[in-house]
Parts: sequence; C-alpha cells; structure tokens
Amino acid sequence: MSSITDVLLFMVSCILTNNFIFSRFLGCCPFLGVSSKVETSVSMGLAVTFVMTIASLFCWLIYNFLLIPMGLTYMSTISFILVIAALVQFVEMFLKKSSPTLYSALGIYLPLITTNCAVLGVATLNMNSSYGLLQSVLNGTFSALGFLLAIVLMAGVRERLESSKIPACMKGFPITLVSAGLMAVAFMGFSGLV
Amino acid sequence: MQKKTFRRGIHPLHSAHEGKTSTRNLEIRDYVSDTVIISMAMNIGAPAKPVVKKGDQVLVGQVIGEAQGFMSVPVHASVSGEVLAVEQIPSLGAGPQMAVTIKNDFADNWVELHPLGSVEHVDPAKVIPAIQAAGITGMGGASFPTHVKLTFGNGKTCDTIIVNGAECETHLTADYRLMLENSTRIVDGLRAVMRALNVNNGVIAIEDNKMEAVAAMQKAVQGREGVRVQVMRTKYPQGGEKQLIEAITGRQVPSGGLPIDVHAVVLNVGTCAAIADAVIDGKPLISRITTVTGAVRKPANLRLRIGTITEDIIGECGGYAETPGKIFFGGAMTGMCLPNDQMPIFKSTNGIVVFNEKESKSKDESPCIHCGRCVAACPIGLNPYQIKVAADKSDFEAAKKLHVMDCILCGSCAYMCPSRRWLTPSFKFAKDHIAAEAKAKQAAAKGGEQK
Amino acid sequence: MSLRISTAPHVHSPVTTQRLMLYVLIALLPAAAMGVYAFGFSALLVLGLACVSCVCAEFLWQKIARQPVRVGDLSALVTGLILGLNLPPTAPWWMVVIGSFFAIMIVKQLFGGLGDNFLNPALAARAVLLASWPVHMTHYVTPTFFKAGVDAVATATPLATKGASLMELFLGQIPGTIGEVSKAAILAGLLILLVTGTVRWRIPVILVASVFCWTWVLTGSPDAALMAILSGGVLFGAVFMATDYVTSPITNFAQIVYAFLAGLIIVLIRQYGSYPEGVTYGILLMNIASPLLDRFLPQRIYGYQKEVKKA
Amino acid sequence: MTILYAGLLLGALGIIFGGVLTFASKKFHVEVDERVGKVRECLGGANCGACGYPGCDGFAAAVVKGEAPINGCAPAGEKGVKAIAAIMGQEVATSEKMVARVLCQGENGIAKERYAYDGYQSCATAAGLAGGPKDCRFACLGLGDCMDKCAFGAISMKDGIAHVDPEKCTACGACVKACPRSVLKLLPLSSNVIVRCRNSDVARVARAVCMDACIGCGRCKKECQYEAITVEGGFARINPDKCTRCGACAAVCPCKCITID
Amino acid sequence: MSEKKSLGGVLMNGIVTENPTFRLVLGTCPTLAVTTSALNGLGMGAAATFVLVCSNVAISMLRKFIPDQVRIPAFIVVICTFVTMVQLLMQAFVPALYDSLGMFIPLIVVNCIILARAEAFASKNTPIASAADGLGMGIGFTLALTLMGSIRELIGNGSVFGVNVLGASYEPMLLIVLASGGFLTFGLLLGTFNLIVKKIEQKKTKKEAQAA
Repeated sequence: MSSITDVLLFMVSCILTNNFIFSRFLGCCPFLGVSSKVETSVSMGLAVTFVMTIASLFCWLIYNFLLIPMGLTYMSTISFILVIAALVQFVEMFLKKSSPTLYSALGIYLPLITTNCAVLGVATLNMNSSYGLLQSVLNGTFSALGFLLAIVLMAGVRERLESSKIPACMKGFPITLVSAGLMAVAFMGFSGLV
Repeated sequence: MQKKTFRRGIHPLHSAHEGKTSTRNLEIRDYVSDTVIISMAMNIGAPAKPVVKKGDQVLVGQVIGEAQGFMSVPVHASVSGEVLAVEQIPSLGAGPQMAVTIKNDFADNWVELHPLGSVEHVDPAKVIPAIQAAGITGMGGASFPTHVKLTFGNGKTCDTIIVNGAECETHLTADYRLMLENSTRIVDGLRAVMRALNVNNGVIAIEDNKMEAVAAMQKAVQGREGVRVQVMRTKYPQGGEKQLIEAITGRQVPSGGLPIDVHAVVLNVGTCAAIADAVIDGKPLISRITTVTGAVRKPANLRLRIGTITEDIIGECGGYAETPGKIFFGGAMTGMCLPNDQMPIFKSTNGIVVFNEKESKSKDESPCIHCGRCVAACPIGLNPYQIKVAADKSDFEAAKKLHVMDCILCGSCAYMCPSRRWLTPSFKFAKDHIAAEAKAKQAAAKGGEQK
Repeated sequence: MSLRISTAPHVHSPVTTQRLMLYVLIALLPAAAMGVYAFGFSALLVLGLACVSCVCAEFLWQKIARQPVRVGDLSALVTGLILGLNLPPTAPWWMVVIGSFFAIMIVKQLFGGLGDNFLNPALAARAVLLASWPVHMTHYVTPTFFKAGVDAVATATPLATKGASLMELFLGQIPGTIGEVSKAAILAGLLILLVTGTVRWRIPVILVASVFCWTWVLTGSPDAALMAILSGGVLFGAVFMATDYVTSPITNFAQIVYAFLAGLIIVLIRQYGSYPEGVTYGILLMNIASPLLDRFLPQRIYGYQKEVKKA
Repeated sequence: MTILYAGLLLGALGIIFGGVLTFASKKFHVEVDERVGKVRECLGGANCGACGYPGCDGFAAAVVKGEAPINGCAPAGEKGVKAIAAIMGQEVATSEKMVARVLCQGENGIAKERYAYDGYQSCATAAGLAGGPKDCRFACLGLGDCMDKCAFGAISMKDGIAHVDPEKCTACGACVKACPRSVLKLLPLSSNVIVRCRNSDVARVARAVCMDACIGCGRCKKECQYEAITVEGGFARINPDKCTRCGACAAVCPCKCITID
Repeated sequence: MSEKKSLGGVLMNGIVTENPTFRLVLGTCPTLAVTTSALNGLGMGAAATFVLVCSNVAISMLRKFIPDQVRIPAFIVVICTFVTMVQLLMQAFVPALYDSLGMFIPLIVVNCIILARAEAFASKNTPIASAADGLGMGIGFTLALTLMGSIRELIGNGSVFGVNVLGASYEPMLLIVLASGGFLTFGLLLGTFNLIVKKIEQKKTKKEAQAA
C-alpha cells in the first residue's frame, strides 16, 4: 500500500469490481429491507461505513495482538462478534448523548448493523487475506462505500418503481431482488477492472 | 425590434396557423338576439344578488344585480326590455347559478350615464370606482374583478402596466380584430389606468403572428406619453400573466404571490377597451367581442351582448356545418365544454368553438413512456408526469411537494404528451383538493380563534 | 343535442407513442439494411427471429396476465430490432429467442410493461447473453458483402483489428455485431431521429464526445481516440440505446451528466476492464443512476427567483 | 491447556466490554418512552428490516409515534400484533363494526345522462364540469375517486356505480371524504336495510332525472310499525337503532329505492 | 408465542407457513451466495439447521438465567459457540464442502433466522418446543436452499447434485451461477410462490363463497 495509485486501485477494486453486495453477497438483508427511500439509504450507508471502519481496526488489533500470540485463531469469529456488538452499543450510546441530530439520522441503524453480515464479513475477509493494519482499515472503509453506492442506487431505482404497475405477486421483495439481479448484471462490467 | 419571450412553451396547431385562419380577416359584426340570460356569477368572487323581479321593465345598462362585497361586481342589463324570469340556470361549473332572463324590445334606450370625460384629464381617484361600477372583469378568460387587481394593499407599488394583446390561445381572433379596429380605445383605457395608479410605463405586448395589429397599435401609440408596443414571439402560453411579466420585465412572480409583488399589473386588451368605455362614455360592460369558429357554416367575430344564447349565435353564423361533437367557450387549450347549446355567454367568453364528431373523439390514455416532452413544455418548469402519478393516487402531500400549486393549468404538457395522458385535469383535481383543504384548515383555525 | 364533454386541452400534438416508435424503427432500417448487406442471410434470420420472438413474448405475457394487449404500440418490435442488431450474425437461434424473452418478459413486462422498466430491455438482454454464452456473443466474422466464395474469418474482437483504416471502419468492412458495423448507416439513423424530433441531440453527441476525450486523456493519442469512436458499439449505443426514453433522464443537465459519465465508464472498461466492449455496461450503469440524476438535477421552477430585478 | 486460555480470553473480553458498557450506559443515559421497549418486546427482534424501518428499535419508535402500522412486522406474527395493539391502547374494534354504504343506485341507463363524458377519470373533475355527467345532482358519478382513495381495495366500480365490499371495509372514512357528492355514508354493518337515494328534489324533478329516485311519497313510513322511517328533505331516512330489518318498507316502495344487503 | 401448538404443528409452521426464506425473507445472504449448486445448498442448510436446533435448545434451557437487558449478546455467544463447532467439524470431515462454502460458515452467526428464532421463540418456550421449531425452521431453510441450488445448478451447468441431467449438447447459462443469477432466481422464485399462495387462497375463498 505504498503509493497513492495502489490505494486508488484498491479503492476501485473494493467499490466497483468486487462490490460488497453485487459480487460478495454480504449485507443483503439490510440492503433489501432499508433501501426504499434515498434519505434512509444514505444514512444507513454512512452508519455502515462508520462502523465497518472502526470494526476493521479493532478486529485487526484483537486478531494480531491477542489471538495469534495465544494461538487461539479459531476463536476469531466469536471475538470479532463480541467486539462488534460492544463497539456498536458503545457508539450508539455515545451518539445518542453527544449529538441527538446525528443519532436520529444515523444512530437508529446501529443495532441493525450488529447482525449485519457485512461487518463480520469484512473482519473475516481481512483475517483470511491477512491484510496489514492500514490495508484492512482501508478495506473496511472502501467496502462500506461500495455498500453505500449500491444501496443508494437501489433506493433511486425503488423510488422510481413505486409508480410502476408491478404485478401483485411481485410487489415488495421479489421485484427488489430482480432489480438487484439486473443491477448485478450491469456491475459485472467492472470485473477485471483492477 | 428585439422580440422577447419566456422559456419552454409550445406551438399548438402551428401548421394550421393556430386554427385562426378562418376568422383572421373578418370584420367585427354586431348581433343582438331577442332574449338574453344574464348570469349573476360571471367572475371569480361572490356572485351578484338580483334586484329585479319578473315583469320589470329594464333599460340597457341598468343594474340588475348588486355586488356582494369587495370581491364582486355589479351586473347590468345588456338589452332593454321586460324581465321574463329570475331563476337558477345550469352553469359551466359545478352547481346552478341565479340568472335574469330579459326579453329584448329592440328599443335599446340606455339608462342615464355619467361620463368622466377624456382620460388625459380624468381625476385619478375616480377611475377605479368607475371601473367597479361598470362591472368590468378580466376579459382574457380568467374574469378576475379588475378593480380588485388595481387596488394594492399595504405598501405595494406598481411600476409597469402590461396590456396583454398576445392572444396565444388557438382559434381566437377577438383581441386581434379589436386591436385592428379600435386601437385608440385600448390606449385610452391604458392611459386611464396609468393615471389612476400614476405609473408612466405602459407596455402593449403583441405576438409577432399579428404584425398588422402591431402596426395599428404603434400608430395609436404615437404621441401618447409613457406607452410603447413590445413585439413578442408567437408561443403558447405567451399570454399567461407570469410569462408576460417574465418576458417583459425579467422578473418572476414569486410562487404563491401576485403580479403586484413584482410591481407589475397585466390587463387584457378587451378589458382596457371596456375601461375606456366606462371612463369616457360612462358605459358599463354590456357587450364583448367573441370569435365563433370551427364547424359552423359562416365563422365570424361578433360583438355580442352579454347573455346571448349560444344557439342564437350559431344560428346567426349560418348554423352547424356538421353534426357537432363538442362545443366549448374559449380556445382549444383551456376551453370549457358546454353540455348543450342553450348556454348564454359570459363576460369572459372570448370564443365559441364547435368541433365535429371526429375532432371530439379523444384517444384513451396509454402508459407514460417517460419521454420528457411534458417537462420540456412546462413554462413553469414543473415535472408533470410525476405530479400526475401523485394526483392519480390522490396523494396530495406528494403533489404539493412537487409544486403543483405553481401550475397555471395552461395545458402545454397535456398537448405535447404522445401517450395522451390526462395531465392538466389531474393537476386541477389536485389543486382544487389542496385549496379546499387549506380553506377548511383556515376556517377551522378562524373558528378556533372565535370560540 | 347530446354533446360530449372532455377536460381541457381539446387538441393534441400529432405525435403519438406509436408514431415515435415508428420513427425509431425507420431510423434503425439503414443500420439493419447495411448489417444484412454486410453479413448476408444469417443476419436477416437473426433480426427477424429477434423481432418475432419479442412481439410473441409481449403478446403472451399480456394474454396470460389478462392485460389489454398493447403490441400495437410497436415498442416490442423496436426492442426486438435493437436486440437483433446487438447480436453477431452467427448467433444461434435459441440464444436469440432466450435473449428476446428475457428482454421483454423479465426486464420490461415484469416491472409493469412499457414505461415502467428501469433498464433498456435490449441492452440488459445483451449483457445477460454476453455473461451466459460469452463464446457465441464474441464470435465475430468479417463481412462478406454477399461476395460468394469468401469464407467468414472469425476474429477475436472487433477492436483487435488495429490495421483497419478509418474509412474501412466508417463504411463497415470490419467484423462486429450486425448493427454496429456500418457507422454511416447509424449516422443516417441519427439524422432521421433528430429531424423527426424523436430524440434530442444532447445524449448522443455528448456521449461520443466524452468517449473521444477520455480515450485521448487516457491513451494520450488523438487518433486512438478517433479509432475508439468509430469502432465497437459506441456510435450505435449512443444513438439508439442511450437515448431510450424510458431509461434515460429527462432534464437537460441530467442528460448531459448521464452521457458524460457513460462515456467515462465505457472508456474505463475498454482500457482496463476484462471485457472488450464497455458500451453495454456503460449505458446500463447510467440507466441505474438515471432516477437519481432526475431527482437531484431538476429543472429550475418559475417563481423561486432570489432577487427582484428593476424594470 | 489451550482450553483454559480460550476461556480466560473470552472471560477477559466479556468483563472488559461489560465494564465499559455499563459505565457508558450510566454516563450516556437518555430517557426513552418505556412503551418503545415494551413494543420492542413483541417484535421479531431480528432487525431484519422487512418492515422498511431501520431495525426493530426504529420500527418500535415509529409505532409509538404512530407513524408505523402495528401489523408492520411480519416475523412478530398475529400474536405480536395483538400484543402491540394492547400496549398502544388501540382498542381492537370493540364498538359496533361500521361500514361505508353507497346511497345511490342510478347505474348507467337508470340515471339519465346529461352529456357523454370522456375526460379525466375523476368524480371531482366531472362534478365540476356543467354539473356532472348525470342529470341528478346527488348521483354517484362512478369515476372512482373513492376507489382510488381506499387503501384496503374494498370499493369496486360496476357499470357506473361504486360498490363497497363489507368484509374489506375498515370504516376508515377516506372514501366519504373523497366523494365530491358525499354519496357514501358510514352506517353500522348490522343495519342492512338502506334507502339508496338522497334526491331531495320534488317528485316530478326527481323522476325526470332518475327512474329509481326516491320521491318522498312516505308509503314506507306508513308501512313501518316501528316508526323507524322519517321523510325529511324529500327522501326517506331509516333510523338504524329502531329498524328491526323486517324489510316491509322495501317490499312496498314504488321506486324500489330501499334495498336489503 | 406461548400457546401450545402440537410439535408437528410447530414443525410444519417452520417449513411451510413461516418458511424463513420464502415467507419471512430472512437470511438472504447465504441463500443468494451459496446456492450455486444443490450440494452447497444442502450443506449450508444442514449446517444452519444444526446450529439452529442446538442454539434453540441451549437458549431455551438458559432462558431463566439470562437477564433481560443482556440477552442479545448472550444469545450471540451461544450461537457462536455452535457455529465454531460446526466450522471445525466441517473442516475435519467434509473439507471440500467447507472450502466451497468458504466464508459463509462463520457468517451463520449473524444469519437473521437463527437470532430471530432465538429471540422470538426459543427464549419463551420449553426446550422440546424450541427444538421442534428449530428443526422446522432448519428444514424449511434447507429445503429452500436445496431447491434454489438445484435450479441454479440445473440451468448453470446442466446437472443436479453433480448428476448430468440435460445431456452434453446443453450449453449451460453461466449467468445463473454468477451473482446476478442468484438475485434473479431468488426474486422469481419468491414471486412464483406468492402467486401460488394467492391462487390457493382465491380457490379457497371461492369454495367458501359457493358453500356459504
């Protein structure tokens, strides 16, 4: 991760090429559930970015300074989960107290993120591909930005579909999934970009 | 002469010269029928209350309906004769309205008039009361009481008076003929209003498809102080208040505001001529020029007494050329349809257009293909296809957020729509509901205060 | 005397949806004719099959879903023709049929029919076919111009023909999909669309200009940029697919941004991506972003002017 | 031995985070409407986002604020909805079930047509054009303003007249507000003997505009032994409380205006 | 959730009426990612079922002791232990399947189904009922995943459970096995299920109408 171009290339690869939703399938539940309005999607995306960055940092620290020296690498899942749950709880309380406005926009999503596959996914990903500290934090941020891009685009499309005459049996989740499928087809264009 | 105009807009029936060819070059003819039905509710605001009974004899110009409050104007008899009935007649709008039926004795003797003399020396304070007494309302189709438009409240000033000679509606040539045949009357009316509001900047706006009228008005304007003619590009809705003000003064009437908020007043050429009659001769508004065109044998521009029945007018024009499918008052873009040909004309009827069966058949709606023609046409810059989606679901909150209240219902978007979707009527539906809710809330709030 | 009452306005412009689709069909004919002329009978077969199966798909769907059958508005025919022009002349019949059914049934009718889909049906179907059967979709042959005896030489990708001169590229003597081959025919189509007012100039012109500029910026050589415009599907995509009403933004500024970004993505994919042709994905991705563009780049509305100018 | 390390590590992590969290919860304590917590209990608790709200807390807060429907959470199931309804104090329709009734039967062909209308399909628009496409000014115009407004799909249009499906109708009153002619009225479900006309014109005018119009002849009033019927303002009105649904009035009405659902 | 349903009822409830994947639409991440082949689907389903049943039982046994405020972290810890156990078991016995499922085994922890059932059912019912519910839900989930997996494998490379069904001439549609194929298949399946359920209800109401 020496030069700037490496970071840029890594960013493009995380956001576009292997986008968290369209090629890694991580964080689909909130992606399908919350993406009905653009405003809520942006807040959700930002909250996820915030949490994933910090989670990547802490998980990397826990993993490299606690688990490896003690040889307990198989404990990684449970410790990551504990870290994430505690972190989210702490951040939620801190936000609720320090800035209610930010909390009303961002905070209400935090409990939703604890059980979000994306956060744990990125931590496990960092562990599996044994990134350095900087790279794993960057991976956390950029993957979350990929999630933000995907969920905002999806919100734009779903708002557009509100005025469509969708057959009754397809309303709600089915049509969202088909739209996500078509978007994934478009995102395939980026494969091999980096 | 640099031609001015506003942004976007459309060119309706451009290939057929806006449907005006059949009556462009016809002189204005007078026509008086034997019975007239004068409605008491001919303008925006409270209807007048009839003051005559069955059997009374009335003279031309005699007041037969008194104004009810400031936002109302008196109604005058347009013919002399005997009052046959004072009863409810069906109107073009929702409910029936009171009307006075007069049998014409063709004596045409006028009631005693009080002229105020020439417009250049008239006492400014007397002009506006004379306008209200003469029962003058907007002749361009909106029929807003003119005296209300000319009185401004709390500290509002006016620096420009615009006379609307654009006549951008299809099929209508009434204003055009008026400008050709008595242009001096129009300038007199304008001068009277300029004196009343002591404004010295009067602009007469005429579209460039009526160059003969431009020449006539320029001749009439020679030597008159503070008055000029401005040629506009031919485009619909050039005649809209907001479009004229933006084209000539570059200012935009604020959303939800009035023209006076940007120091401008817009009057129709017909209104100015009526003001001149009221000031110079003391005559009330009892007749107006109407274009009768479409599927009639002999289309014409007629000077008709207010209240003449459509059936007689069409008879005067040689009867129907084909079986009529639709008859409407006004132009094809904003015209109101008649249920039958027994309807009398009002002060705002600037045209009677008869469509044959083929022209009246409207194709049914097909789905919106998101082509953006309506967005490109809207002179206000709204997003018609999204507002229609909200209006169809009766979701008036969303419609309000999409600024439906700024829509001037000009019809440009519905004209352009290739899928023939009912855009403009759905906006009127939404606007009426939002206005009704606002009035109900206001009444509730006022009710709350009184309690 | 029973009269009819309808709501204003009582007159309409002569342009109807059906007529617009007819103009698009007419604009497509030169490209289709040149394609058939260049690739012979097989191209005609592919085009015909695509059109027929698209129309059947729409008819079937509307019959099954008991909706009013609107095949008359020719939109299915337009999708079929564009999809056909997007396929190589050697495309197997079953692939064409599957592509057509996917385009009409999944991409368009499932979302509610004409006007409700958010992706261009033909383009989405091409992307799906490219992802499902890459071999068939990139099997390009050099045009034989009906000269007997010259066998069709398969080449890897249309862009690989570095040697072809610009004129050859323009007149369409190079391999490629049926519609993309002859640029002159596409420009003729663009002229028809502009003259009939079916399409506004912004999207095609800016998209091609954007591809030109970005290629110049990234490769540093203007003639490579010129080559980029004249080869592959840029011109065909810009004229016929990016300008599809239903999936492109409406306000002028949004269309400019839409075309500019689409050009950027096309060049990125071509220079760095693993796919030879970026046009499909560039336009598809901008179709996805088009609702956001419409929403955040609206037209200025009358009556919200800040200062009040003097007379 | 590694088991010991694992247990120790887990315990240590648990204690550290527990400590930090309890300290943080004290310092950052913000009081919250306790009903949010209780509603939160009855939900699925999976933060799945299916309700469209950001997680269960978001949905619970929205329910307490009244923005979200109490049956918005699918995983909570039927039992959850009842529990939430109890907490929110919304009594579950204990009073008599009301339903919207259409007080007009002037279908196309029965009510005379004033003009052929082919404009925007909305009753309010048509009512504003020359008094509406039907001669009778009380008639249901059948252009579906109520149908568009009904969120439960209870109203359907059949040959020019609205029909309300009593099962689907939740008496929310949206249709009554939406109708420009106030043809719809909320009546108890049980009182199914209804006078389907509100034409207050005199008999001659009423018959002229509609063959099935009520002319206020009063024959039903005489027939009814329970004095449940009064004739005011030109048409008969049935008092739901006194009416015993015997149907005698319907049999004797000359204009067939009284129907039994 | 406390009224007594027969064990069979609870089981069927999990499979049909409240099928986690097609009715409640929970646990979409593994459903989309893993079902590239029937075997993967089955494997994932089985692993999830195992964890679900064990965690349900464990949680319902501990439900008296876990204080209410801290129940979510406690549930997670319980579920996590079982997930780690499954992870190690699979790594030992079926390494091929473990590699193909890859990152999604640890992700079972955050799989919404397990936490939802734990929260909504297990923490309020007896261990036996919770086990039945866990089993029902697990089987429902496995059936859904296997169905999805087999469809995608059939179209994606012409075979089911590795057995070539569509013959050699069949040119597989590679898209279905890729990411977008997952979304499309799941969406269309969900749509068809809704349609089938609606048709059944319509028939039922029509029958009732005739009967009444």
